[in-house]
This record gives sequence, structure tokens and C-alpha cells, in this order.
Amino acid sequence: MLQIRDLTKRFGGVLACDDVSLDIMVGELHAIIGPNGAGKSTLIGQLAGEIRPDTGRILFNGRDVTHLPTHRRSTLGLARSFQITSLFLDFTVLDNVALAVQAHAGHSFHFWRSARREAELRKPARAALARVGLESRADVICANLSHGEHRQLEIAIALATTPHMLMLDEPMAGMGPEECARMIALLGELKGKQTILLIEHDMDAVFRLADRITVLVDGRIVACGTPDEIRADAGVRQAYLGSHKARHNG
Amino acid sequence: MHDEVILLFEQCLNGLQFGLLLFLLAAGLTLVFGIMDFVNLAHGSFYMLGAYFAATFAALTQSFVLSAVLALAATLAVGMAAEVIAIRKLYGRDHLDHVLGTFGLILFFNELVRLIWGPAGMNLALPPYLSTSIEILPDVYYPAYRLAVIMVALVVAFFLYIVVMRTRVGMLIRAGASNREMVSALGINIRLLYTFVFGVGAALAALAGLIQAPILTVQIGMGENILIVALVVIIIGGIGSIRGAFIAAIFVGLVDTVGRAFLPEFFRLVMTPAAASALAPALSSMLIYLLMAAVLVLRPQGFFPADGR
Amino acid sequence: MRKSVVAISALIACLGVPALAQQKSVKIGFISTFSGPPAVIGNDMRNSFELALDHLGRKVGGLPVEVIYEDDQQKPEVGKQKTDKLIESDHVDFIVGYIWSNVLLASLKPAIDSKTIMISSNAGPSQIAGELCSPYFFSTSWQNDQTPAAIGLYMNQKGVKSAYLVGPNYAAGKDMMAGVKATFKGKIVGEEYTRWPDQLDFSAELSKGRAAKPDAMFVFYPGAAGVQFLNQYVQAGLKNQIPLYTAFTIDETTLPRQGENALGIPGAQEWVNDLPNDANKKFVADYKAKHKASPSFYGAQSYDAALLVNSAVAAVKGDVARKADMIKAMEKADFASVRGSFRYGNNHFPIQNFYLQDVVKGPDGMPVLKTVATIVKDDQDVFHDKCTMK
Amino acid sequence: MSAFFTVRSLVIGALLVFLALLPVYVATTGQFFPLTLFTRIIILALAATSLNLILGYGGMVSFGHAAYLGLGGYVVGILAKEGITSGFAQWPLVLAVCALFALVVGALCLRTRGVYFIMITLAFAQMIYYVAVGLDRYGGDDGLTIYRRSQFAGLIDLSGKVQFYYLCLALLLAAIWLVSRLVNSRFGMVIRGSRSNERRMRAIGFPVFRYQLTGFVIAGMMCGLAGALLANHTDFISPAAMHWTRSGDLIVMIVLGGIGSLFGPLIGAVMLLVLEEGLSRLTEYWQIVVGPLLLFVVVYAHGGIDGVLASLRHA
Repeated sequence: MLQIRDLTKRFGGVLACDDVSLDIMVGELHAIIGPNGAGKSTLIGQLAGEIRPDTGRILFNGRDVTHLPTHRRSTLGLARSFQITSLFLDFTVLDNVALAVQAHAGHSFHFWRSARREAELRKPARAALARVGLESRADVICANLSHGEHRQLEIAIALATTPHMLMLDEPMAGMGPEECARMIALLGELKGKQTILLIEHDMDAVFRLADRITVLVDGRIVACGTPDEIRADAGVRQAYLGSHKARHNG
Repeated sequence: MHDEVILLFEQCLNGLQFGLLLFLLAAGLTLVFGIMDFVNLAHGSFYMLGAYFAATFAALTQSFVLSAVLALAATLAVGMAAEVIAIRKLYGRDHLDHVLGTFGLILFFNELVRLIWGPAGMNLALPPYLSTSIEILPDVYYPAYRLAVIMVALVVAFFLYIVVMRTRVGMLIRAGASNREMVSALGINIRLLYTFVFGVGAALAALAGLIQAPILTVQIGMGENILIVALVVIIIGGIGSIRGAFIAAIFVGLVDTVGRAFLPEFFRLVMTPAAASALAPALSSMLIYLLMAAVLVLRPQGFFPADGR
Repeated sequence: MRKSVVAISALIACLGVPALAQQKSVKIGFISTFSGPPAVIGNDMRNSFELALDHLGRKVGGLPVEVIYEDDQQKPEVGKQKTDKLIESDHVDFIVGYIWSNVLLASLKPAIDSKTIMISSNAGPSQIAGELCSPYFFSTSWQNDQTPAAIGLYMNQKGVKSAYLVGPNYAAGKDMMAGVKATFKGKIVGEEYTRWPDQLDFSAELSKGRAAKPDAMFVFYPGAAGVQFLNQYVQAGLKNQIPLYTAFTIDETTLPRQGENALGIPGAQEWVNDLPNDANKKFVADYKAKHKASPSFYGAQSYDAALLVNSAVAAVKGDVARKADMIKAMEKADFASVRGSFRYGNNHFPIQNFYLQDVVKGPDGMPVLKTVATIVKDDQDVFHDKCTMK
Repeated sequence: MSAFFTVRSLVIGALLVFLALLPVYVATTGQFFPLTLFTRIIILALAATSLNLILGYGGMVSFGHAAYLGLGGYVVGILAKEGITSGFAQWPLVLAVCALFALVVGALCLRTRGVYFIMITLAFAQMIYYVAVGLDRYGGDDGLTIYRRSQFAGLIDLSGKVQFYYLCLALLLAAIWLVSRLVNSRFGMVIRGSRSNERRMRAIGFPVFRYQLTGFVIAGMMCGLAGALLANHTDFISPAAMHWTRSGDLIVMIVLGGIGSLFGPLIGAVMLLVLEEGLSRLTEYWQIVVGPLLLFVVVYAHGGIDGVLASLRHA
């Protein structure tokens, strides 16, 4: 599904992404973990098209998307959620998702019919909301939602674009225990139906859901394999501990 | 041929003088913009107030220099008062609110001046020692006043550069430009710094205003058109950068003055003198805006990205 | 007995009233510039117009007069807006004033369309003397080109061979340049226009003037611009190098601020403060008494405008609705003008003499304008044949 | 139903009835000045409505929108001077010229964001201002008088004050209705979405630039039409109509009336110009009130009058 070939990105002195190569298989839930500042957000930024890599190539379904603008990648089926919630706060929840449906329902140069009354937009939007359990909040203004609901809405919006691959940037960030549980259940449902790239700190969620895990430290891949391999891998543990030491004198 | 060279030389001096004047106006604007991220359209009003104060004090004290100093002090006070009463409420709002709020201030200051000084406008007579012309080159006469303006502006530019670059206050100002929250977190009374910087910005605009007073008449709304040119200068120079403002101001000053002086000759070949001299100044003004549009499209941060210097 | 006298006089009074009932007072709109530097000119015009009304006993053609003053801020669009207001909201019978040709040109159409009689007491653009002339338009000043044309003749008399012309780039500026070029026999070595009204920095033009080395320089800069130009002309050391000839640049409103700079610089004028006729003596004396300053030609022309309105309303005995008759009466111009008698051309522009004025030291040492000679008699503008009126 | 009879819709309804019946009042009293005043208010409300489409709904703060007022006026003025006075030729050309100018300017401006967008739109408007000043043949600084209004072969006589008033009112209401359709359409949702969160719009797959540019062009054409009406109304056009303070006035109208609301521009236009006319009779210094009032609205009442009316729903 997604081939990343020796991606490199340097911000001044900091080498945020150092010659990363990675393949994501169709239908798998691939998790990426690593300490803060390991370059996870830079990686997803380059995949989404918001950050332009210095060198390297990204192939999505065999097509080179390295320099494609963000909106083109989304229409090709590459959806993402944001680490810091980024929604249409002055729109209703349903409008938020309907916009995502509209983005993938042909061009928007329709000037006359009211978009809010177009069933072909509203029905799929309600379906996406149902999948994340927000259908009861459809007509609430987005700003009035709780933080957890915002995170769920991020997923719903990403799903509404009927993506081939879903990139989730720390969906569990800032969530309470029962909200985490509900999110894990949701991701469990999506597993298998969708190729998912999950970036997350919540270890037990990662190890319970992920088919394969990649560990990123200081912009480099230190390990990649099944949850059991990673759990047993000495390098990973050392890298996690070592990276703390490395950073002090870095 | 000799005359042509003299003419060009005189025009370049005029361009330099206009450029330095623009710098004084732009410096205040870019400081306020760079540090407080605040778009201040009322900056032109302080330019006008400086001219009015200078003309009033000159009538009272008969001394050009004394009236200039008093005018700067008065405008500094007005600037600080405006910051405390109105500007302070607009921090943190988006730029549309800044533009609108200060647009309201322009209307207010114009009417206030009309109320106090009346509609007729004033003019600032030059003292005798400044109103002659000096032979700077063999039989080339250049008005003494314009030379004085160039000297004063250079001194102020140098002084400003030193303050911003070398002193503690300067360091605070530059820090404020790059990271506002950090400076306030360090316990520095950021509110006082803003009031002071805004006041200094107003004083700089007043200096530009009172310098132009003897050349142009002092009247209501005199600051509105030159404000736009100053905004163009700080965009080209890079918002928040004093060095950028200086270089861009000189460049814009030369382009405008030389264009206004020599384009008519060029157009005279193809059209009547009247049409030529209507088109020439219009084109030289347009040149400046074309330049800014090009900068904005190619390098949205301007030539010298805002790093406070 | 006394009661009956009172009753009878009351009866007569109310009898008399119906005759005039339909026109209680004559409403006049006066548009000039009362803000910014040119306010000096506007005030001179207002003072002279008011003085004329005082001399007429605050009555025009026997009717009380109501004057509404409006400020055009020296902007054509504002002048037009105020003209519209005077016509549609105040329903004035006459509109008087207009310093600037561009403001007058912008305000002409609404007045002519609404058949409101318009009297320009200063601006005289060539277009209105020619193709845009109208029965409802009268001028008590001159057509722009006439005065500079007179200066052109005077420069020929002085044997000037080459001239460098400088002026503002608006309707009147172009007329003035055309006027000098029409009569001046010598070579024009340079013709520079400056942005109007905000450009008051003439350094570029003065440098070019010096470089062109002409026999003389001609300049047209009314009001504050004239003060600025003269200051910078002297500052640039040109005073003794190149003689200067002017039109509408040195007058009683600017002389106080021009001072010595203006000494020895000639200008042409259709009205001068020392004209020997009685009307002028009374006008100048009363003006000086009331305002401690001498009136300018702007004021004199506004004074005449008031007398012209009076002659019109008197001719129709107060019934201002009879516009055609008023126009016929105005065409006769039978009132004691401060510039002595003058006739109207077919385009309602005056046919009058032009005098040469020089600036000399007055008895109290202050510079004063003095008439030196009459350049041309009964001069008519060159555009009157383009006007379709009889 | 109760939502329909809110205070806001009652006030707007009353305003529209007043505007519709104004000519009747004028005919009875013979006082024509209010008609001239309100014709100008309606035309400027049309211009403000066009700006509100991109500024209020689209978040594109164009500080040079008066350029289209001037462009529309000058196309009519220049054609009239060259002898072409048929409205059927002039007005389509006005729309074409404004569309072209908006396309070029929009394509360049929409590459920038925030204060740079404000400055670059201002720059292009100043450029058109100086082009007009430089057009010596068409009067330059002195302006250009239009001796014959746009002719529509007897269909509508623009010099008839009442007919012209109703034409302007009809065009304004049509514009407001068009905007109401536009902003709720798919196109409108993209424009409003880009105002709310442009980064998210891109992430979900919207090529935002082309929609914003389309909005820019539509607003430019609508304002050009207002410019043509203004030129016909005042029989005169001068560069001053495009001065940057005129663009400022348009923004003030929107903010005073209620930014991003359908009738905000109309309310703002009526308020500002009636204030201007009324106060200027009381005191020559009327602007001393408008300045601080604007500051007050910006700082405290961000929704403008429309916002205040809306909040009165519970009253």
C-alpha cells in the first residue's frame, strides 16, 4: 500500500527524519512508537504533504506522491487526523463530517442547491458519525464538544473521506481511561477493514492492536516487527533508555 | 551634458532625503508591528500631530529646534495615552480588528485636529539659517534645509540601530519581536515596554511629520497617503526589521523621486506634456506598489525576515 | 384714532404680503474651499460676498436673502455632492462661488439640468466658455486663458525670447499654459506639470528650470502653492538668475506670507485694488475697515456676483420663477462693477480690460501690489465662437 | 415558527418595507433629497454585500475592494465619453473587466495570508487608483463627468429618479438572495470552511485556492455592478472613489452591520451613511463620533448590530 524510500528531513541542525525506509501492507494496522522528539510528527507531516522532504520518495499504491499537494493525496485515499485537534469549531458536528464527504463527491462548483439538504452528503456523514458513536451529537456546534468527543470527530472526519489508508496522530492523546477504552474498541473495529498507520504513546493500546510496530528514535528506525518481536528486542529497550542518555550530551 | 549630471545628482539627493524621511516613518511602524504584531494605521495621524505641534510651538517659541523637541515630547505622550486607552484592548485580536480599530482612530484624530486647530491648516516657517541654499559643488546649489534633514535622519537611524542592537532595552525589544510570551514570562513588565515602544513609534512618526512641515503645508489628513508608502516599505524590508526598513526606504525613496523627475522626459516623446506629466508620477507611484506585490508573491517574509534586527 | 391707524397699517402690510407670498426670500448657495490651506481664499470670497449684501441692505431685488455656505474641500467629488445637496435639499435659486475649475466642471451638470442659475466668481475653464456654455451659467471673473495670454503679450513687449513654464496638472493649469503659449512669440524651452493639489515640493521642477537656462519663467500656482513655490524659488537662488512672470500666484491673500520674495515680480489681473472707480474705492475701503486686510481679486469677483444676483432679482421684481427674464437682465450686466464697466460675450463670460501689476515697497515698507499699465482693453476669450448661444 | 419572528427579522423586515415605500413618501412630500441619499446607500450596500461574501463568509480580508467600484464606474464613464452609452454594451463589459481584474489580482493575492493579504489587496487597489489618476484623457485627478446615463432603449430610464431607485433596490435584494444561495451551496461551504480552518480543508481534500479565487471574482463582478450604478447615480466618476479610505468605509459598513451575516452590510450601510448625513447637519465634526464608535464595536460588539439584534432573540 505505502512504500517509503530513504526519507530525510533536516530542520537547521536537527536531523528530524534520517533516511527512513518503511513499507505498510494493505489491511494491516501498523503502529509507530518512539520517545518525544523522535520525528513521528515530522514523518506523518511528510506523508500528508504538509512538510516537504529534503530527499527520498513516497509511493502510495505504487504512485509517487512525494511532491503532491495535501489535497491531492487526500483524494487519492490518504486520510489523516491531527495530533492537536483541528476542526471547524463554528460548524455543527454533522457539517464537519459532511464537508469531508463533499470533498470526495466530485467538484464543489455547485452554487445553487443548499449543501445541508443534499442527502448524498448528509447520509454518509451520519454513517461515519455512527461508526464513532457520535450520531447523537450531530447537531451540536463543534466548539461545545468535550475533548474526547473532538478526538472521535477527528476519526469520523477521516473515515468520511472513504480513505484507503488512515493515518492517526496520537488519537488517545489527553484521554481519560474509559474514553481510551472506547477508542481502542473503535480502532479494533476498523482493524482489517482499513489500512491504518497509528502513531501513539499508549503502549498497551499499541501492543494490543498493532499487526506490526516500528520504533523511531532521533529520526531513525531502530526496529520493526510484530509486537512480540519488538517486546523482546533488546535494542528497543536500550534505545528507549539509551536515547535519554544520548540526548543529554547531544 | 554637464547639466544633466547635476540634475541627476540633485534628484538622487532629493530621493535620498525622501527615503530617509520614509525610514523615520517606517521604523516606528515596523517596531510596533514586529514586537506587538500590531498593524497601526493611525501611525499617519502621529505624523500629522507632530507637524501640528511643531507649527504651534514654533509660533509660540520662535525657535525651530525647541519647537521640534516639544513636538516630539507631546506626540510621545499622545502615543502612550492612545496605547493605554485604545490600542491595548486590541492586542491578541486578528489583524482585521487592528486595521479597523486604528481606522477609527484616524477618523478621531482628524476631527480632533480640526476641532483644536481649525480647518485652515498651518505652515512652519523655516528659520533664516536654514532657508538658504548651499553650494555643495561648483555652482550647484542645494537647499540647506534638505541637507539638514538628511543629516538628522542619518543620526536618528544610527542612534536607533545602536539602541536596538547594542543596549539592554534593544535586546528586550528584539526578544519581544521573536517570542512575546517568553519575554513576559521572564517577569519583564511587558505592558510598560509596549506602551514605551508605541510611544517611541509615535515620536518617530512625529519627527518625520515636523521635518516635512516646512516643505509641505500642515493640514488634516496629510499622513494618510504617505502611511501607505511606509507600509509598503516595511513589507519590502521585512516586518519587524529595522535594517530592512532602512534599505527598503532608501530604495523606495529613490525610485519614487527619480521616476517622478525623469519619466516625464521619456513619455514626452510619445504624448503631450500634460498627459506625460499626469502619467509619469502615476507610474512611479504604481512602480512602488508593483514592487511590493512582487515581493509579497515571491518572498512573503520580505528581503530581511523579521529577526528584530 | 391710533387703533384704527394701527389696523390700517396692519391691513396694508398683510395686503402687501401676498404679492410676495410665493417668494419669501432669495436662497443663494455659495460653494468655495473653507478647509486646508486654500481656506484663506474661501474666507476672502465669503467676506466680500457678505460685504456686498451689507451694501445692498441684506436684501436682493427687495427680498431678504438667505445664503448657505458649503465647503468643497478642494475636491471635485465633494464639490459635486454639495452642489447636489444645495439643489435638491435646500432648493436654492442661485449657486455662486467655485475657486477651482475641476470642482466647477464636476458640478456644472446638476445645476444646468435643474435650471439653477450658476455664477462662477473665479474658475473659468475653457470647456464652459466653449462647447459646454449654457444660458444658466454666468461668470463674474474671467476665462482661464485670458490672464496668462495677457502675460504672454507683456513678455513679448519686454523682449523675452525663451520661457520655461511650470504649473499644476489640473483643468485650470492646462488652460493657463495654453493661454501663455497662444500669445507668447518666443520659444518654449520647457513645460512642467506638478501633481495637484498635494505636491508642494518643486525641487525637481526648479532644478530643470535652472538647467534649461530660459530668458524667463512663467508660473501659475494659486493660494498656498504660490507661497511654497516662491519660497523654494528664492531658496534655490533663482530670484536674481531667472526673471519670473506669474498669473494668480501673487495676490492680497498670499502676499502677507510671500513678503520680500514677491518684490519685483509682475502679474496680470482683470481687477486691481487701486482701480479709480467709486464702487471699487468703497469696496476696498469698507473691506479694509471690517477685516484689517485688503481684499483680493477672488473677493472682488464675489462682490460683483452679489450685485449681479441683485440686478437679476430686481429686474423681475422678486419673482425668481421667471428665469428667462432674469437671464436677459443679467446679460446686460448693468450694475456698478468694482472693475468698472464690462460687457458679457455670447457665452456669458466678461469682456474686460487686463492690467499689469508689480509688487513694490508700500509707504509702510510692506510689499504692496501696484498697477503699472493696461496690457489689453476689452479682451474677449478665444472660445466664445465654440459656444452655440447667440 | 417562533424563530421567524425574532427581533432581528422584525427590524430587517421593517427596514425593507421602509425602503420599498420610500418613493411613495417622496412623491407625496416632493422632497427628493432622501431618495438621492437612499439610492446612494443602497448602491454602497450592494458593494458591501459583495465584500461580505469574501470577507464575512470567506475570511479573505480584502482592503482594496473599492477598486471595483472605481473600475465599474470608469468603464461606464470611458465608454460614455467615447460615445457608447447603451447599457446593454456597458454593463456586460463592466462585469467582464471586473472579473478579469479580480482573476489576475486574486490569483496573486491568494498566495499570501494574513496581514500580507491585506497589504497586497491594498497595493493593487492603489495601483488602479494611480492608473485612474494618470488617465489624462479621462480627466485624471479632476474626474470625469458622465453626460448621458446608461441607456436601456426605453426598457428602464436611468435618469428617472424613482425608476433608478427601484432598479438599485431590486439589484441589491437580488444580490442578497444570490449570496444567501451561494453561501449555503457546496461552493459556499468550501468558502466558509476555509475561513474556519484552512489547514483541515486541505487535509480532507479541498483544493481551496480555486474556490477562493472563484469567490473573489464573483465579489469583484458584483461590486463592479455597484460601481456602474454609482457612476450613473452621481453622473461623475473620479479616482477618489477608489481611494483606500473608501475600501476602509466598505469594511466599516460590514463590521458595524454584522460581519458574515446576510443583512449586515445593508444595516451597516444605512447606519453609517444616515449617521454621516444626520450628524453632519448637527456638527461639522461628526467623524469624531464615528471613529470611537467603530473602535467600540471592534473591541466589544464583535457581531455588530446584527449580532446585537440576534442576541435579543431571548428578549
